[in-house]
Amino acid sequence: MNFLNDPINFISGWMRDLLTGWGLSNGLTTAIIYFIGITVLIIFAMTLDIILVWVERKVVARFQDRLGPNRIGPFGLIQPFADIIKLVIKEDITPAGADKLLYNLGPVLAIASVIILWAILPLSSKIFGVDLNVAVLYLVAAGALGTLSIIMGGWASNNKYALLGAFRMVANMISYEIPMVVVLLIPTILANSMSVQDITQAQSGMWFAILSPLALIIFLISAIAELGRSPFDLNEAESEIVAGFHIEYSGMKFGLFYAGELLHAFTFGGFIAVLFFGGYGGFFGLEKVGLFSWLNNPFVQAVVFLAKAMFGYWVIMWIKYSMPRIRIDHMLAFNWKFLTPLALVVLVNTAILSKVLAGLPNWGYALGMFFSNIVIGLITIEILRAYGRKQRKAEGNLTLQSAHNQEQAV
Amino acid sequence: MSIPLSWYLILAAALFSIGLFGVLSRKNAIAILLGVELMLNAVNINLVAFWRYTDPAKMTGQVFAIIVFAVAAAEVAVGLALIISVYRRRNTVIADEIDLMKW
Amino acid sequence: MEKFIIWLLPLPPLLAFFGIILFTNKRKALSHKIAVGAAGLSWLGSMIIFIRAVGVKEFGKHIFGSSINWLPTGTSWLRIGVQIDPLSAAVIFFVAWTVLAIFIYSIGYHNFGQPEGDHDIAGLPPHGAMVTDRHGHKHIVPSIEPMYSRFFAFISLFAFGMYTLVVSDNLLTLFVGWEIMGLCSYLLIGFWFGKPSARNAAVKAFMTTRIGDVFMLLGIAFVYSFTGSLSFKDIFKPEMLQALAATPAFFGLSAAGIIGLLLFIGTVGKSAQWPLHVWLPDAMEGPTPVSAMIHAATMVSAGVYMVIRMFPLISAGWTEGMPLNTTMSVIAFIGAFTALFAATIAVAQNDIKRVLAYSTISQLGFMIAALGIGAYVAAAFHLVTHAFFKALLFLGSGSVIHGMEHGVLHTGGHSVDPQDMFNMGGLRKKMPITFWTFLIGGFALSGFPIITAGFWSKDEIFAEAFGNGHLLVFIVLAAAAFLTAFYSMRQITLTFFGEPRTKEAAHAQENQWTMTVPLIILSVFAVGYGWVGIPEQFPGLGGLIHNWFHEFVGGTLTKFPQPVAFSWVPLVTSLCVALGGLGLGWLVYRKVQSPKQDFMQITVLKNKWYFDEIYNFLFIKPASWIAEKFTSQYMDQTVIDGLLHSVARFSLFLGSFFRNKIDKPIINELIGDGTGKVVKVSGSGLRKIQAGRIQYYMVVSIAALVIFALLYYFMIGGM
Amino acid sequence: MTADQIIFLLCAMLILGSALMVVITRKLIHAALWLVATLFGVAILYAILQAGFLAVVQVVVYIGAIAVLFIFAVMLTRREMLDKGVQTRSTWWLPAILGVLILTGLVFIIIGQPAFGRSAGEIPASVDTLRNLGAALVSPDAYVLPFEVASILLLAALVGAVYVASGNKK
Repeated sequence: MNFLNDPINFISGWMRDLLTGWGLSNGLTTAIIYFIGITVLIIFAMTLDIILVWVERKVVARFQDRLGPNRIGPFGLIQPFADIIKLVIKEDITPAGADKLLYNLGPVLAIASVIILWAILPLSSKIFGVDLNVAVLYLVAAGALGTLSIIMGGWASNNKYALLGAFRMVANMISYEIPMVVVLLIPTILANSMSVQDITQAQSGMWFAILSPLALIIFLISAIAELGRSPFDLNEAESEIVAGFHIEYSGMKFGLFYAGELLHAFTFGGFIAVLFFGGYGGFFGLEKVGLFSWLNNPFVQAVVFLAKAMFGYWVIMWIKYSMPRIRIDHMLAFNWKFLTPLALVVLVNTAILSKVLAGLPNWGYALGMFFSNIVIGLITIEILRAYGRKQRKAEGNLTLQSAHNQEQAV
Repeated sequence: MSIPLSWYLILAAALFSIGLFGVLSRKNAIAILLGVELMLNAVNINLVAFWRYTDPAKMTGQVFAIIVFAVAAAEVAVGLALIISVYRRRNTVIADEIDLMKW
Repeated sequence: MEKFIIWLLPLPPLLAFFGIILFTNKRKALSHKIAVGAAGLSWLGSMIIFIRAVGVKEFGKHIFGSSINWLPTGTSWLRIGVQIDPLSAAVIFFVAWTVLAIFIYSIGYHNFGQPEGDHDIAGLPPHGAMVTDRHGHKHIVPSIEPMYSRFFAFISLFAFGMYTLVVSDNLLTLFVGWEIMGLCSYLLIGFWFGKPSARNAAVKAFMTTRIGDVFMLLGIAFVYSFTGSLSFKDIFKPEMLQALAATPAFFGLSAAGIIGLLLFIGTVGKSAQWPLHVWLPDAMEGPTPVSAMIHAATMVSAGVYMVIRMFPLISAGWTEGMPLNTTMSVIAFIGAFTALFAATIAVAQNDIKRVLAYSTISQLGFMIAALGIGAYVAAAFHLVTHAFFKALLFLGSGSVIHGMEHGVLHTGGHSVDPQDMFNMGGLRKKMPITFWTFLIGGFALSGFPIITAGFWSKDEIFAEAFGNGHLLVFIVLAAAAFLTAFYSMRQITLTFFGEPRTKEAAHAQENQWTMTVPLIILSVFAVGYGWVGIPEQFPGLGGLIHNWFHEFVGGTLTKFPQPVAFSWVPLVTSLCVALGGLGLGWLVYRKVQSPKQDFMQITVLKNKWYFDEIYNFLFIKPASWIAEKFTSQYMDQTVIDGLLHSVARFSLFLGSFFRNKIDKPIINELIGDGTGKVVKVSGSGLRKIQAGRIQYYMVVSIAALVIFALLYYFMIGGM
Repeated sequence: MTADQIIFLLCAMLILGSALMVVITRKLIHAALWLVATLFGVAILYAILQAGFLAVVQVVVYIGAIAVLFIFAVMLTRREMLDKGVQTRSTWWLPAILGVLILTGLVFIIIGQPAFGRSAGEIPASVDTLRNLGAALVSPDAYVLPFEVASILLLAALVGAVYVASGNKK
């Protein structure tokens, strides 16, 4: 087990020998090693975050048909640092009557809830925080922390708009958690385990996205809602409640929120990759082939994973900057009346088929699952169109009616 | 695992009595529910501790804990709904003021 | 056959009474026809019975009689029945005749056929009616009695009473008849209840007779308790009489003596003997036929009849010639004394009817005295003869008064009293029939020798008294006889002889036939009946007519009473006494015109020896004192009312005590409000527990839990 | 004192301390947030007890849902004077005494029982608690019935809460 194929264990083993050598008790050494590991992971995440700031601004510009930051440093690479310095320099104002403790705790929790996620993010088969057997649930749990941070932020800033924004954001996140959890069950069923590593291994044959594309779509939508971005980013809706819950925050606290949000987006991109696009593996059996055995190298797997994650992140940004904002009651209605039932149907369908089609060879199994999803999709579209037609007819004769009335009135 | 079972039980007992104190001494109805939550968690600790220290193979303790989760969630949901509807009608959540069946 | 008729004898008058009262009291003619008819029927029945009885030989032995069970008294029955023996036959004879005569007489007396009175009101004697005759003259005519039929109803009831008394075979129905007659005397004396004097007289009569009746009832009760039966057959059994005479009772008298005395007191009351005589003179307030029938013929004689009937009981243990036993001596004394006493008062009376009343009392005294000395037959004989001539005298005085009223109406002088003899005088020319019948009656009363019946019966009594050696009684009776003769002659001369002293007397007229015919009938008997009882040894007439009466009536006794030996002394005394009295009376009163000239008006006698005042003083005043002062004032108001008031006050006090001391403070405050307060306090206290504070409940329950745990731990032993 | 004992004690202090703060702090929001801290402590405890699934479920269910509900409830029933006055009832000392008594009683009992003294046995590697738990929850002979009943209970609570809280103004 050398550095290349199992870096973490290698390093931890080395460190353990070092510390025990220094006469520390066994428990203490493991504690220190764990500590060091965690700090390294966090530092990696934060640096990634800075890069993301730049990526975000560049990609958004490209979407909006503009260049994006290119003044500071080549291609504006230094722009993030400039932003950070700007935020740091800004005066840190705490509103009067604000709940000091909560006000400061808000942004910290925001970042914390994201970094916690990185514990289970499988960079590669060897490089990962911890292989929890309940990783999928852990993902949802982390979401809960996010909610708390938003509530604290909204509440503590003693500002009606902040509170309202927080309320809406929380309502939104909680309601979209339901379809997300249901949909998360599908990879669990397919991989027969909630551990992220198992799921990735399971996808080496066939990506889950192919087995249940609908699950992917629903997960994507609920993830975006969870992040509070683009179609669902009502908290920053300038037109409605100025800047949402972090209205009173300025300076580095706002920076933390902003960074937290970006990292959160990227992390969800990563999870989409892990759950549906095979994560660091998923080469359709390619890595077993001798030629491509280097694909099993942890670092290569890490690069593959990060690429997929970036692709996921890109998709999220793509949706963010191209979709108009949805009204809060439409959003909630969409979730409860459309998304949750659809998710349940897909779950049931996957559960049943996974047992029924178990006997088939791999491609037959995949084909059956794929087609079932297509069928469900078509049916839902049909229902939607019927519903829409009825709605339009009702509005239609309404308008006819009103016109008619006006004639008579005249 | 050199932590004796009694530690967990004592911890649970302490948490339980704190919860009890909370329930009995707080004026606000929601604070009472907080207290109840604490007591339920104390019970859960006991359950899991017993599961862990007696026979990890048999999942009785954990299943019971999950059931307690469900019940606690239901209880809080309904409790808070009631409190909110009382508040909406009586503009108060002080437990002592909600002492009449009809208003 | 006779038994059947005897039962029916009393019935007609009773039916007449009910008929008049219930149906015909509106129609006067019909009611008097019914009454007279009923009296006639009873008269016919009694005549049949009398003839039958006389026809029977030795009638004393087998008398007509029948009795029935009436009241169940435990094992045996009280038997009542009817019986006619020689005594009752003789009595029924004169009763029938007098009742019929008086019924007919009262038709005329009450002016039947006269017009209604102008302003007559029921309850007062009629005042006459204004009539205009053919020639247009207006003059007042006597008016008919407003309560005409009521009068006939009462006298029919009286007749029923008399018949039941005479006919009954036991003391009970005798007493029933006795009481009915008492009632009728009250009703008839108080007939004109409008007059206060009539009302008082009625009450007085009723009260005094009632006193006598009470003692009589005691006697009857004594007899019943002793013998167990009331019928005469049982009482007069020889062995029963011996037992009665033998057993000693109170006051040293034998049972028979006591019973005799008690029954005799009844007679004293009824026949107005000395102590209880006061009611008879006042009874004159009633109409004259009433006085005649009740206070002369029947009722008063009923008393004597009862004593004669009870003679065997009274003389139980006495045989002829023996000295009188105490009862008989008492009777004799009272009889003789009453005779003399009443005679003295009669002499001083001015009212024609009062004179006759006192003469009745004295003649009854004669009979009682005769019985007292054992002259059983003489008493019965005098009873019968006296009934006839006294009825005659009363009816005569009635027609005289009626005539005088006629005169008063005629002259209009209402102040003149038609009954006062000194307003009369010289009526012999105006009323010849009345004069002659009244003359016969008067001579019979005073015992005018040979002709009148009165002489024979009185002579019998003198003979018996002298013969049996009761000289004191003989002398007293002789004096009474002399006075009787004197006042009867006074009466006759004042009313009929001389000249009319007032205008009213001048206008007096003879009455119609309904009043004069009865007078004539009775005068015939007043004379004729005497000859039936002439003693055998009487010089001259002795043997002519067999002494039927003695032989017939004597039969009622078990031992036939021997007639006393004849002696001259009683005969001579009765002759000179009668003639002396009459002559003196005529001589004295020929000239007398006004009461002042009448020297006999001795105040003592006039005021009836002040007996009324004495009784008033002795009995009435104390009685009223007792009534007003003692009972009403003292007993009633102070004691009883006081008691009641104190009870009332006490109860008031009690009530207020309970209210203020017990009810309000204790029950209301302590218990009522107290419990209320306790409940309120405890309630408010306890309410806190249930005040809806959830945490309070939880604390309490957990505290209990902890305590029990501790208890369990410490008490029952540690874990 | 081994490492895990230290961790346990730290975790116990975290739990008890935040529990006390939940009960004592005046502002209700702080109480709710302290509750979150307690729940987080309990989650860690479950982790120590190697009940990973329960720990995460604790976080998801309790912190994610129930704590948020609490905070929502607190905000919905906001009224100015609410946090001003003394938050505890006037007779708070009675429950305190009761609590202490119960605590001492329980502790006394726990210490008294020798059986509670033993330390935990190692979980054999073969035993996969999560799988066993899953199986136990749905296998008919184990706890499928309570599981279903719990689901019905949750449904009923859901409907009930919505109905009551919506304050339908009919």
